[in-house]
Amino acid sequence: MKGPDVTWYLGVAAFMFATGALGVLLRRSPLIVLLSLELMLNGANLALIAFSRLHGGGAGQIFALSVMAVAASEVVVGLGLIVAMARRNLTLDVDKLTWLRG
Amino acid sequence: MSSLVLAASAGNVLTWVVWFGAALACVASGIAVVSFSNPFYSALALIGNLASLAVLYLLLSAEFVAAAQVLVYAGAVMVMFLFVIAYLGGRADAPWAGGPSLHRFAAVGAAVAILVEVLVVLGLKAGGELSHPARISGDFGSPAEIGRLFLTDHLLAFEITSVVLLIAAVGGVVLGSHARRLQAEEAGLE
Amino acid sequence: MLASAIHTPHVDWFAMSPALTLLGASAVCLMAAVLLPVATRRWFTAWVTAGAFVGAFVAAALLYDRSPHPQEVIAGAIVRDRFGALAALIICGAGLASVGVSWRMRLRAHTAEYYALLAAAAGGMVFLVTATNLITVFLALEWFSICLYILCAIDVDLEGSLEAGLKYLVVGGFGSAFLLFGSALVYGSTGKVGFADIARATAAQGLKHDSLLVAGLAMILAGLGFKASAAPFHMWTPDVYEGAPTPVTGFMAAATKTTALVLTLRLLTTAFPQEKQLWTIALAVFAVASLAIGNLAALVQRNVKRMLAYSSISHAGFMLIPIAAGNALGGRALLYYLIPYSAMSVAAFAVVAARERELGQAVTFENIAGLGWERPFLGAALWACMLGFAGLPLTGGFVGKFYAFSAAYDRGWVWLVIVGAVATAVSLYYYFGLVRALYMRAPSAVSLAPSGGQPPRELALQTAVLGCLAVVVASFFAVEPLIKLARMAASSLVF
Amino acid sequence: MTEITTSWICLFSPLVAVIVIALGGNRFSRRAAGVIATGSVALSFAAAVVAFATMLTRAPGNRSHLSTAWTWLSAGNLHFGLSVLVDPLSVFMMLVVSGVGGLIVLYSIGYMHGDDEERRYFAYMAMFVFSMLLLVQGGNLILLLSGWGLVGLSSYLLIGFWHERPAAIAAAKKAFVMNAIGDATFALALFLLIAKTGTLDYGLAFSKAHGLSQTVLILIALGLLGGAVAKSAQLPLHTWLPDAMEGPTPVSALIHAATMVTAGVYLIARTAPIFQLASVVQDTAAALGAVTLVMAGLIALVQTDIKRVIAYSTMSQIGYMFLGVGLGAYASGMFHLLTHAFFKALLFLAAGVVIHALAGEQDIRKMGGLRGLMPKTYAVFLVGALSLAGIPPFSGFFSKDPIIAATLERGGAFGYVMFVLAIGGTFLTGLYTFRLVFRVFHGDRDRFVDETFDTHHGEGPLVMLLPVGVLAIGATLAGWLQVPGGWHGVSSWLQPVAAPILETTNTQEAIASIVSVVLGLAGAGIAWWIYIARRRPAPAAVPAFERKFWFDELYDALFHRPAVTTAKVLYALVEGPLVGGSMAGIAEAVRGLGTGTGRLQTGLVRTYALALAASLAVLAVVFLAVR
Repeated sequence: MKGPDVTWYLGVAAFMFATGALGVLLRRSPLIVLLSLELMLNGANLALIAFSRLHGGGAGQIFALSVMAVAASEVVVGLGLIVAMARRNLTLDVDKLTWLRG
Repeated sequence: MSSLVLAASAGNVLTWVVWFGAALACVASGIAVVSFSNPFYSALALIGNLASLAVLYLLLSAEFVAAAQVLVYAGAVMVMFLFVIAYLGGRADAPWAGGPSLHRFAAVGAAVAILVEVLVVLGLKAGGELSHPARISGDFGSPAEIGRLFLTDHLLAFEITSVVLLIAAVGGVVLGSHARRLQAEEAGLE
Repeated sequence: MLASAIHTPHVDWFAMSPALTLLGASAVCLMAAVLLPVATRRWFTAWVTAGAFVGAFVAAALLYDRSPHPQEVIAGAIVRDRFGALAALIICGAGLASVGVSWRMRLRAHTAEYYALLAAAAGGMVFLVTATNLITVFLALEWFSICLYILCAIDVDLEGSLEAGLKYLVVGGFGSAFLLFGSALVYGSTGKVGFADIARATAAQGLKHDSLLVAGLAMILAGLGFKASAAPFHMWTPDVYEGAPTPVTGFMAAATKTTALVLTLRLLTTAFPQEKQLWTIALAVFAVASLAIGNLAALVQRNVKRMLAYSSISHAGFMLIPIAAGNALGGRALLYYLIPYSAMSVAAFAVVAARERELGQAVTFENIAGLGWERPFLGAALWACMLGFAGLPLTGGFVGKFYAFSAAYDRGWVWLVIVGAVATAVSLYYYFGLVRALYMRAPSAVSLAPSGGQPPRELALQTAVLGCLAVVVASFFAVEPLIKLARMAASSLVF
Repeated sequence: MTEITTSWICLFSPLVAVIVIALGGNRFSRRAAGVIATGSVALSFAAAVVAFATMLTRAPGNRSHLSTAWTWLSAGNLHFGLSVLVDPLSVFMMLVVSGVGGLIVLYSIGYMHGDDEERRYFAYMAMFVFSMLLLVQGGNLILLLSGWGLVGLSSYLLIGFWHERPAAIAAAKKAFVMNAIGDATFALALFLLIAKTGTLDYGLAFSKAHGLSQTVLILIALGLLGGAVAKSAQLPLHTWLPDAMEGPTPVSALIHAATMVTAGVYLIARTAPIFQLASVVQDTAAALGAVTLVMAGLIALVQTDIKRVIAYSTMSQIGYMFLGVGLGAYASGMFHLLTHAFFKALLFLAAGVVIHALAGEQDIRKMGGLRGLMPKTYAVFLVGALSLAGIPPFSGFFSKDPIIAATLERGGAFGYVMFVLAIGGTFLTGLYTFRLVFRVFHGDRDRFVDETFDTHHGEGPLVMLLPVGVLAIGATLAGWLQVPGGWHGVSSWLQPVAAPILETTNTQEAIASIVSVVLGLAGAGIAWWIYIARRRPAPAAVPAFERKFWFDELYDALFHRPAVTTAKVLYALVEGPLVGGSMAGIAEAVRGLGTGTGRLQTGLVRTYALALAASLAVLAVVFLAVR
């Protein structure tokens, strides 16, 4: 294999995953929270592809492709929710969603 | 002279350079996604991120996944994202407004902890088997190979994926359906 | 030429029949949403869904009968065994009762979609409990989770419904991402995605102490703990349970928990037998945390749905105890306990739903007062459920707790039994508090009572509640056959 | 039909009635509820009779069957489920419980007529009969315990039936607490037995009991005795019984005379093998019975409430039964149980007729001269009284004397002390019984009677008089089942289950009969002398008797006050300053924790995600560290 070791790819993957997690933990706009979730899933995808290359098996790639579909589905539902909330004039700020608490 | 260097290390340096560029783009766009205050820019940053990821996939010989990444993900999914953001209008929220708080401190702490943990795990393994990737044949990661796997070893995964997408479509319809339609139907129900 | 080279795996349709029945019903409902006039949609889709649950139940029962020896089918993606079949039976039962509870739900135009999603969610769960590789796990998990995100938010008029949906989606997506990353690490460590392959590779390559594998296991545990709403991954539960439409809450409490716990047991025992030392302790800690947090927080709740949500967290703790015990008795105890637990959950939320429809507002300890006198059957049903949750005799909850504790005792964890016993004692306070409230007629309740005659008799809901009650009580009396079922099912796993 | 089938019918018939009455609610008239309850108990009785008749056709060795309907749990040697034991002892008790019980439920239709909550009453009554049948028929120790507990619960509900009377509630609570003490020791004993023998079946447990150490056996037997003493109101757990008279009179008759209180006697007979292995405890049972019978007799002398007199006499008579089974004369004890069920139920129901006629008045000082107004009642009451006092040819004579004879057979200092106490008891019995008869039915009519007695009303409706009449016949004739020196109906019937450990001789029987009859007559004579002939003024009440030997005061001083004082002291010294208010402090602290946990639940979705991520981070570190 030319270029860097699989370890390097995994480092990038971990970084993306952690960045995405940070986004979910920090951001208040549900849209950006969704984007951050995508970032996390893509971090995991990179790890899967890298491991797939490491082991020379196709399972990781299959897994990654499935994750893409799932991620797309989550986005659709998430965006649907956000649009529905916007229609109801709810503030698009996850910190304002505190009707349910205690 | 330069052709000699190139010839000596074959494509290796080039691969490193490409990797470095893509990785840097990945990291930078990832940071950008979570730090832009306007969701529109965040989404654009994510598209960049996905594109640079596709490059990394190519370097890992996952050609089909790379193509799918660009076509499906960066192409279709993100376009949908951009549409919604455009529809809702740019509602910015500044990630760091209001100065440091306990929650932010803890959030950064947790994210860093997870990152460090994974890096430590990788460090513990580095130089070991992680440096010895398997030999792969030419059609590894090719559409034909992926297609074969989806029809044999992972037949079920393929089918479930389609179910998940269908459900998501239903969800989009249910949640996004317009209030006027609801009223019309309700009138029919009475 | 290429086609001739591809040998598609043999598809065991029978093994998938419960899930496929539900999916088929879901598809029919979706078509009904488009083709049928509004007026007929509700009864048509409800009946189709109910029929599908019955059909899936029968299919699962047949599957249970015909699968004495576990057998991986469809290229090792799922397994056909009694363990999965019994879990599928529980899920289908809970689903059937939920259809009854949903019958009079106010759904505006989305009735058909609602039932389609309910059936689809159950289908995903039924799939998940048979999953034997990490890809199937992740996909099936997302399959039913996405259904539930939508179901939580489907009652757009309900205050908090959208909020619940979004919260669930965000935290759920976060949890799944961890599960996914953990799966990736496990795959990276062993090169396998099949459970049994992972265990074999771990043993063959001496990966027992491999850092990737262990870190991956930790992340998978977090993801599973999230779905089972076990502390400290539980925090979404009260908000989502309270915000979601009550029939959906009941279904989630019963079926999601069943699925998550059954999957946890299967995944940990088949894929990570080498790591038993780690996960048993971790699960014991989760159990203690869930018991503590669930019971303490439930003590101060005034909203009945929220109290039940915390009670479900504490029950996640109770049911993690047998898994943490990591022995065959524990597997048996878990499968047994899930039967009455599911029935109690659906029935309790059903009564809350009925009261909610009557009052047109959230049910609290104050306005549930007098239910025992006004609606004797529902009052008695809730009463019985509380007894069951508290683990008192004449309900299956008693036997379930007894078995769970004996599994921990067998493992030598007397301390866990003591914690469980103390938690039970604390829980009596709020369960009996609710029973007391049922028979206490507060002035507020009288003023809130519906004006203008009786509310419509909810025959479907009452039938569902009656069925659940029958299960709760029968599981106490018919311990021996049920334990036998659970024992044969648990023997599909190797402890 | 076999005796097994009929036993199942016998057991479940009242339960079906409970369910029907409870579910039917207002759909049944009040009377219908009574009819359903009576019918179900009558069906039980019929089934018991058939079972008995079927058994008679079998050889004595082949009369014991265990029938299991379904196994609830089986783990190793431990099989436990719903099973009934059909053997001579259980059939004997089935006959008594369903027979006498049926008559009393029938009587209740008249007695409770017009009460607001008749349905609830009949549901409770049927529930009680079911519990009692479960107790006597249960095929294993846990079922026995369940029946035991259910009987306590039904009795609690029935005593407190008139829940608007504070005294009834207090009495119900007292009965419940006293019984709970017994239930606790009983349950502990059973668990010890199960733990040591690893089985729940009577036969197996008893045969394995032979291998146990003496200490364990004594502990088990003591626990069982504790349960028996509490349920049968023997010293020192007897104080609940007289107070329990706050319930409706048929309840007093059913529970506190004919059936429930004899459960202790049944228990000792049933677990005879254990008691025989722990003979110290068996002697204790006999001694407790003997002391109780004298003491209760003394207290009965001064009571002024008609039902309380009968209640104390019940204690006293059960003392005889305890004495009998304690000495190992099981058949004699059970025989006395049978005859007592007849004559005591008779006395209670007859007293109920009197109370009914006098608008609920129970004070005998306000009665007198009722003989002329209520001749039928007087006649049956007299039958009951003669039977109770052990005057031949009434049944009490035949059943009491073998017990007294058994004390002679036992011999030694212990035996003779028991003998003296037992014959002392017969004297007291004659005295208090006839004091009651003379005060209520003879003498001058009290002004109160003239004011309240309703001449049109007569002696009560037929549904009340009929059961009383049947009981009177039973009280007269039941004694002839077993005649000393003649035939041994009861002994030979019970022989396969509870073989007596001592055989009395005819001489002893004769001595016992003569002495007891003479003393009984002497007691009656003295009563006549005091209350009718008025040769002497009625003696002033002895304070000790009046205050019931200060048992209530003793318990108050021993348990209640110290508990209250300790609590006060603890509160003042420890909890006040330290915790800030006893349990309230703990409860407050727990609630505080709960509120704190709730406060963590901020509603902020980011917090939830943070909790998840942080927990995961910690979990991963721990895993990596300990892997």
